[in-house]
Amino acid sequence: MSESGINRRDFLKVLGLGGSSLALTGCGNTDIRSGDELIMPNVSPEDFVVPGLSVFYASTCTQCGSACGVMGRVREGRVLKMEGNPQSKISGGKICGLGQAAVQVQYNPDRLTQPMMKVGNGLQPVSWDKAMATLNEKVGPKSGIKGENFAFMTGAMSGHLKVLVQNYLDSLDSKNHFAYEALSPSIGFAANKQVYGVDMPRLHFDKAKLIVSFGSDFLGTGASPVHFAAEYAKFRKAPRGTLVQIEPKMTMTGANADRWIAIIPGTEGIFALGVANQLLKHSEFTNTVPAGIASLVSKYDPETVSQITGVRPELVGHVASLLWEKTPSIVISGASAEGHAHGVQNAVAIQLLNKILGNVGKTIDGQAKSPFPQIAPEAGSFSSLKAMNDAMGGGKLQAVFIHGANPVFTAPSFMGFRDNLRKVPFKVAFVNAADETAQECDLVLPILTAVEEFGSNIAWYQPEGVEITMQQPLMNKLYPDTRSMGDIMLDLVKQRRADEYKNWPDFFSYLKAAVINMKPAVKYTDTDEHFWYDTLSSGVIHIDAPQEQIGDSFAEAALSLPEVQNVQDPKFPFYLVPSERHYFRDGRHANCGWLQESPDPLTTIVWDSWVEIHPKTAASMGIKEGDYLEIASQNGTLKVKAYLFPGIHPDAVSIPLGQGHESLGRFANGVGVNPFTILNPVFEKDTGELAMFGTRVSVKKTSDSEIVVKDEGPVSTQMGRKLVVTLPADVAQLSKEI
Amino acid sequence: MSKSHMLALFTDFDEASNAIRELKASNLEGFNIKDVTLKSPIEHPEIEELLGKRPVYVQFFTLFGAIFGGLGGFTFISSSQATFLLQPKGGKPVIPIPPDMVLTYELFILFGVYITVLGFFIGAKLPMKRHKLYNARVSEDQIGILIKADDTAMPAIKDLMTRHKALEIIGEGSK
Amino acid sequence: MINTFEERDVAVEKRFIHKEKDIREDIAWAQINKDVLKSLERPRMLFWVIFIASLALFMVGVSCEIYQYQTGMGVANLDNPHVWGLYIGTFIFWIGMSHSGTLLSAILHIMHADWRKPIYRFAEAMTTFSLMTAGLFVMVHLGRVWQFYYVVAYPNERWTWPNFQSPLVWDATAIFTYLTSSMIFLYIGMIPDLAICRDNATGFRKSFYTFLSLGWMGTDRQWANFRVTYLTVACFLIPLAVSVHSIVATDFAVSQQPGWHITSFPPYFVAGALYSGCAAIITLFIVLRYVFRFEEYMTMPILEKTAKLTFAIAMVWTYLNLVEYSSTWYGDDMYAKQALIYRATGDFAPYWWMMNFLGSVVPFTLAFKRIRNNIPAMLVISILLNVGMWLERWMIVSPTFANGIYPWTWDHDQWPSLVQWGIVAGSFGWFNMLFMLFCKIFPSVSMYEVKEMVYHRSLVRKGTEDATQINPELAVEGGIAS
Amino acid sequence: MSITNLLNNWSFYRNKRPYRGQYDLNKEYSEYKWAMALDLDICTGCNACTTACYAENNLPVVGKKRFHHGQVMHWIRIERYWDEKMVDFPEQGASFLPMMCQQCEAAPCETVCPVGATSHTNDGLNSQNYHRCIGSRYCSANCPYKVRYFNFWNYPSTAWPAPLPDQLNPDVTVRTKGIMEKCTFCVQRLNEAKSRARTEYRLVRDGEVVPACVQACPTSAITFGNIVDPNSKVAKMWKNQQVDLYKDLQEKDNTVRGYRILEDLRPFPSVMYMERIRDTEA
Amino acid sequence: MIHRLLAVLSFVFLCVGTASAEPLKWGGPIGSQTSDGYNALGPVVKQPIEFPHYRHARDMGISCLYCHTGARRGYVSVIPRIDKCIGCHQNIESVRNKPRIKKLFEYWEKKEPIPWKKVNDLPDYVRFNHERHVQRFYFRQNRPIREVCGYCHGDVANMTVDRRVKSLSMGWCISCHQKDHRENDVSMKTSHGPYECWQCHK
Repeated sequence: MSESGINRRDFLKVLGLGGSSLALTGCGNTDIRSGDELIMPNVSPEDFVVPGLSVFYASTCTQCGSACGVMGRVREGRVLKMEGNPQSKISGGKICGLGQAAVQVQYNPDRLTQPMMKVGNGLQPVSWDKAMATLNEKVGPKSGIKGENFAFMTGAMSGHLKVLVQNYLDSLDSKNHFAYEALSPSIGFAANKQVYGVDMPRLHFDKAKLIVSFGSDFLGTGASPVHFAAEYAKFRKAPRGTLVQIEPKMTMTGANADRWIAIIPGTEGIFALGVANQLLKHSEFTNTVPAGIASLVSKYDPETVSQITGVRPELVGHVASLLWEKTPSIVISGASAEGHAHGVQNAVAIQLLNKILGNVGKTIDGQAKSPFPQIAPEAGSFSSLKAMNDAMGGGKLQAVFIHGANPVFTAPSFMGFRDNLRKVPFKVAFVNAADETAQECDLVLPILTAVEEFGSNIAWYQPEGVEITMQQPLMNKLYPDTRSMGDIMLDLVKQRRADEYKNWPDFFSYLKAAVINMKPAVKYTDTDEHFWYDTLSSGVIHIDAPQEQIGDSFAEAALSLPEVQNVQDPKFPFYLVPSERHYFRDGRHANCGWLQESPDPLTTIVWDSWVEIHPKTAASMGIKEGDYLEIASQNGTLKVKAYLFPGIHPDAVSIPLGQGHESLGRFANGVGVNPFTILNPVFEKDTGELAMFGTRVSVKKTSDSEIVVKDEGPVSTQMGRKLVVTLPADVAQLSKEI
Repeated sequence: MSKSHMLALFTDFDEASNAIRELKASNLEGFNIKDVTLKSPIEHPEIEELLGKRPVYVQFFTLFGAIFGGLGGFTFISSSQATFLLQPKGGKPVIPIPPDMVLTYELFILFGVYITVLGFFIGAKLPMKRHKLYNARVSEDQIGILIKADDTAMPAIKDLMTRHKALEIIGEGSK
Repeated sequence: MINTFEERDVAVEKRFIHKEKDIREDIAWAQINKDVLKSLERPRMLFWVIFIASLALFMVGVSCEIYQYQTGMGVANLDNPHVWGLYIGTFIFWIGMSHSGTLLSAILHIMHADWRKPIYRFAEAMTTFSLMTAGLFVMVHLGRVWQFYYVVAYPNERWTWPNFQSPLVWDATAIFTYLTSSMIFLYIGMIPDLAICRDNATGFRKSFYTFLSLGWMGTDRQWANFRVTYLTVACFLIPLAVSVHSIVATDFAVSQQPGWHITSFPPYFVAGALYSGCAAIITLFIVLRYVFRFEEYMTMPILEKTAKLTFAIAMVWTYLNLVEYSSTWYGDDMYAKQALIYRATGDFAPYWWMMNFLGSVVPFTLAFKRIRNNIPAMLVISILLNVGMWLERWMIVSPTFANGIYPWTWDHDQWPSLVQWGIVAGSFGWFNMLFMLFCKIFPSVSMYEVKEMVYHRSLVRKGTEDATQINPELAVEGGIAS
Repeated sequence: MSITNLLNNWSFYRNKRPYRGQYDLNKEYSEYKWAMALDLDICTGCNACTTACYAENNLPVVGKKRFHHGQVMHWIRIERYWDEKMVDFPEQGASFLPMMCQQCEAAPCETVCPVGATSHTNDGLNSQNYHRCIGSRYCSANCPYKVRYFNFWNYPSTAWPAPLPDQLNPDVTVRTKGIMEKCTFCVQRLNEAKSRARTEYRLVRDGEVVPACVQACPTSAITFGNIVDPNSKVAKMWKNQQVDLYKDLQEKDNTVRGYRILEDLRPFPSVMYMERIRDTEA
Repeated sequence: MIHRLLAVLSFVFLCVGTASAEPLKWGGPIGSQTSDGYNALGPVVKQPIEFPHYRHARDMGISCLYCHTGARRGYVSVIPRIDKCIGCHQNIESVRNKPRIKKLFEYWEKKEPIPWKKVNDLPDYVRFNHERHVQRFYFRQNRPIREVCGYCHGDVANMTVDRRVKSLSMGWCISCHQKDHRENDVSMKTSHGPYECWQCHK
């Protein structure tokens, strides 16, 4: 960090209590006193550190995969708050609530503070020496473990840690890197690949006059919610764009739509084809759209579509006429359209509209292509979990490492993942807290949290150019017995390839060297050291890479139309919509008090799970709010409180994901239920991904009932008060506004 | 000329007033009607009238207390508001009249009552030591007439009292 | 021979108006002393039962308060929009209770209604003690009761003053004024009686009463000052009492809450106060009459008069209640109307209807002479009326919070917790305990005024007998013909 | 002597807030009047502001049971309303309303506090002084927006199990039981910025300081600034939306979106909301 | 007679009491603010090193701001960091063997902070801004620094170990904030300190 060779960690160490005491409570010292409190001056702090003034350090938020650039407010050696980093094109200086909660992950009372080892049925604390010795014994060079017997499961990954993980696997001669995300975008990627030839195109919401979203909750849980929210804000400014949302259960994006259409889950593709059919009646499209497509969609007249999708027939024509009137538009598909056995087909049918309307190139184009493929993001998929599960079940694996994923919690119960995991002789988890997976492991190693750690990240959705967001410690490590994941990986790699890595004593130096290597790509002219410090202080490396080309012809859209899926199942009459809560996602951050207490935007429920059911359905079944319902699928039953929610299709019920932890910490344990457990083994045909929305359930009312804890009062309307006033868009004159 | 006290007790209130009436008319040497004190278990405005004007000053205390409470109260409240600019209230001036009037009213009554009572204590000479000729029967059902007079006039007064069926006559020496 | 105007008026009145005998005129004064002083020594067993029960109840309240003090207001189960609960309701109830003492001692004193004389002393004690109880509720209600002195206007090293605009400061001032004034009034009025106690007591009690009676001798000078003072303080107390409860009403009326922001609240509160106070007097009248064997003084005609007074006030209250509802209804303010409908139909509807029934329908029983003269019935009715009046206060406070202006925050889980109920119950224990102690230590019937009453009655009788001997100077037209 | 003071300055003491010209750049102690403009059309209801507020202002996490009892402490809450005319489905989405202390110019809470714990600052904020508060809760009773939150429990002892207290912001007091609290517009930030500006002989620049909620808001739906400065964005927006701070009844065109909530109660709030727009033809 | 005297006395008492009541006097009676008045001398605090302020500030004439660097730029005035002490003292050989200096070097060699005790300790909920006061009176009004600091801290330059000399009560703060001070050394315009709760209470 400075000439004297003190690096950042050491600097943070000396930055103890400086000058001012911590004002923790207003009820502590309430008198004027003399000589009761101590002030400890710094021995030798940095010049810019003034006690009582905050310093902001740039870093990256790793709470989800969007890799927003953030700043941490640091005072007296403690990180207090996360803010958006204005230099980051992804966050644009903004931050979501999940990102704010990074500090609660850091100071979480249930963090693991020392290595644990399985003794009998429980985990016992051990020293790092012991832990590393065990690791060495089981997977070290002398253990004789072979590549095919070893697997490394991670979450979505990018940056230089990914490189290290990859190198470690290479050194073991193993190909078993399983990047698993419970809520992965892979079905969408597959569809995009078919339609545009790329995994993820760049979406210009701000340029669109109309967004038609088939179940994409881009404001809440999409690829990059903070970035999309900013784009959405521009989209809503003059000339104001119109948002149409078509989905079975209202998401946060749906709540902001000008027109929200409830649809039977899985039939979104049919609706899109119906719209296409109507659009193709305009003669302008006869030249641009191949006749084959027109004939394909011609059987989807509004009546048929209405029958299949449960949407009123006139709405098909209505959406089509909106698309016709408001150009350019953008049509996107989301989780609830893609999470079906024919998910890719649904998504392709939806993306077909973009092609017909000629949106490609206007509101949809390619992302910048990263010049560094080795650190490019791995978004994760369900199929890797399946592959690993199969390998474990087959008894092939001798040792597994798990980092950044909690498969015991998120794997559906039909997989029997927990049992299969137990078959593996040696399991290691690298975690912040002893979660469900860690409980099953033989060795649990406490690693640093994101705000204590160096690192680099690249998001799989890049709004402008390629942005490598840098992660740097915002404070000294809180617990002495936790270690950097990078350092551990480096040590592991050195076990086998000591020579190649001997120049780098720790991950910090490795990362620094690696980043400096990128200098040419950024066209930075100053010295390496300056480049490194500039990178750290701005928090981002911005590379103006050329855009990927995306296909705009219909040839790429190898259209295979979705079959009609709307079959009634008398035993399981309801569709289950496992909804993704925007601050919970797959539930890995459920142990943050702030997130538990942050009301769900639509139901305003806190600290719980619930099942959303349409008031009409509820009335016909005699269900009142707070009644416990038994939601049963082929694979299990959940007992959840009912919440009457008008924004859901009457044939669907919805349970939010992320709750129902058994072992994560005091704020999450025993709160709510985990709908992952009752998912049916329905898989997407093209990709083999789990079809999250393909589960059918039955609903049974029980005699139990409990009050639903929510922020909302007994009424959900404004009761005639002028609180939120709605103005028709044609009256408003947004262009005259500032 | 030495003066001494005498207490005459009556059961019949009419006789007692007659006795005083006669005493007043008697013009005895060494005796003044002002030196007669009536002691009674209940109040007797009509007999008090006989004894001549014995002015009561309580009402002046009341007047002073009420005026002081009202004016002083308002001054106190408004000037403390004026010195305490730390707390301007949105929508209201620093010195709002209606709320201050409420408090002024309360303080007007508060001081009115307090100073009236103070006046009572001063006027009734309370607390005081009981006169040595005080008799507990006065607090029960008898009326007592305490007379201070020259020793020379004493026998005549005693005689007068006896005539009016005084139940008992207690002189200073008799105890 | 009738010599004064007053005697003449009494004679006239006696002749033309038939009156029940409030009290026996021939009762010996020594007997009065004896009867009343006996109450300081040997009450009936029931006294101790009530006292011990009250003490126990009070201890319940104290333990609840200790728990609340240490844990926080949350144990009362109040919530964020619903920040006031039974504490404030019961606070108004006790403030209201205090008004009847003033009614009997001050208003009726000025009106020369001498039937008040045997019962005003305990009513005044009731005033004092219910004010003390109300004061406790202010403390219990505060989140940081240990900082209560911030409300007091005194020069301090922080250079701060309370906010004189706040109705709560008016409250504090008014209650302080009322409490001290009524205590002074009670004490001043008791001095002659304390002298009697002094003259009849022995030992420790003698020195106690000697100290308190300040050397009262009943001299003409003392009596003259006493008369003026008593009358003056009575005159002050009447507007004071009215102002105190109007100020309590302004706590609500000056706020913006629907259901509170009502112009008629001050008179409504005052009427309610007098109402519950009169009902409480009936209850305590019956209890004291039995416990201390005061049948001779607390006679049935007095009870009947109190009952009639209660009935009259009940009708005033009912009227004002209806005025409140109808003005809300016709005012057509959305918020207020919604709040009113909520009261009648929402979560609090049973209590609201019960309040209206107990407050407006039950008092009609007092119209019947047979009921008025039936002591057990009167006991039950008076207690029912007070339950109704307590409910009224609760219905003013709680439903507004549960259904105010802002719909998002309506009604969470506002049912009062056991701690709240415990403290409310404890307040009844505290009041009863103090009251019973007072009656045991001080003469609860004013001896000297009963003597006056008897004296005047005997004068009246004499006056009627001697009606022909009227002083010709006093004769007027329509007077007593010679 | 203060009687002379009273007589000399009587007219000053009788000035009633808000009065026109109360805030003026040329006057000595009122160069600032902090105000907000909140565009309901681009507020997505994501709760980022709420969480930011928890982080900045040391708000306790109360837990399920206490949340159920309505003892939650969120200084800014997102309300979600359904359309009153909704038939089967909320076809026009939901209405989200972020509600925080409106910093009323004629605040109903201020006048009723017995100890003056809440009063007006020169910057037009409605200050809440925790150490003066005795917990009578009258302010909350009188607040039409119900944005005041009372500490029913001793949260410092329960809400932050170690090491969570290390996260607490040392610029903000942690409130003990029995105290009322509310949104402060992040006054600790404002004070710091004002101090910095005064050292540099200038006024706080527009956008130099914003509360935590504004800083977090992903859609930038909230604009914050000094409304006295006619060049600040928020002042321009108020002017553009024809909302006048000193009026309780705005005369404005029906195409204009600005309004203040419950203005008819005359609290003169400092937060202007801009109406939600819905494309009725969609 | 005694009662008449009592009457007169109580009247006089009430009048005098009213006249001397605090609200009627701007500033209030001296001594009414704390038990021992504004000039409340705090207790003697024993420090780990008996730091001679008089030597540095009076004898050597070092400005307060030289060591307490935060006072001009932040809320906290800052106890100097140890390397600041060492920076000078490693070059002053003459005092190197004095016991206090030895102690200082012991801390330095161990790289340990010196556990000073807080002398002017305000309650935790009060935010006192050194910057504003120093900027206003030292930089803008050009008063001598020892005088400016001395408003609150007294004549530290004549002390060895610092000792609290003022009551630091809220009333004492306000008593100064209510006074009109000249805005800078050239203009005669005056203004008083801000008084509003949030200025100091956090």
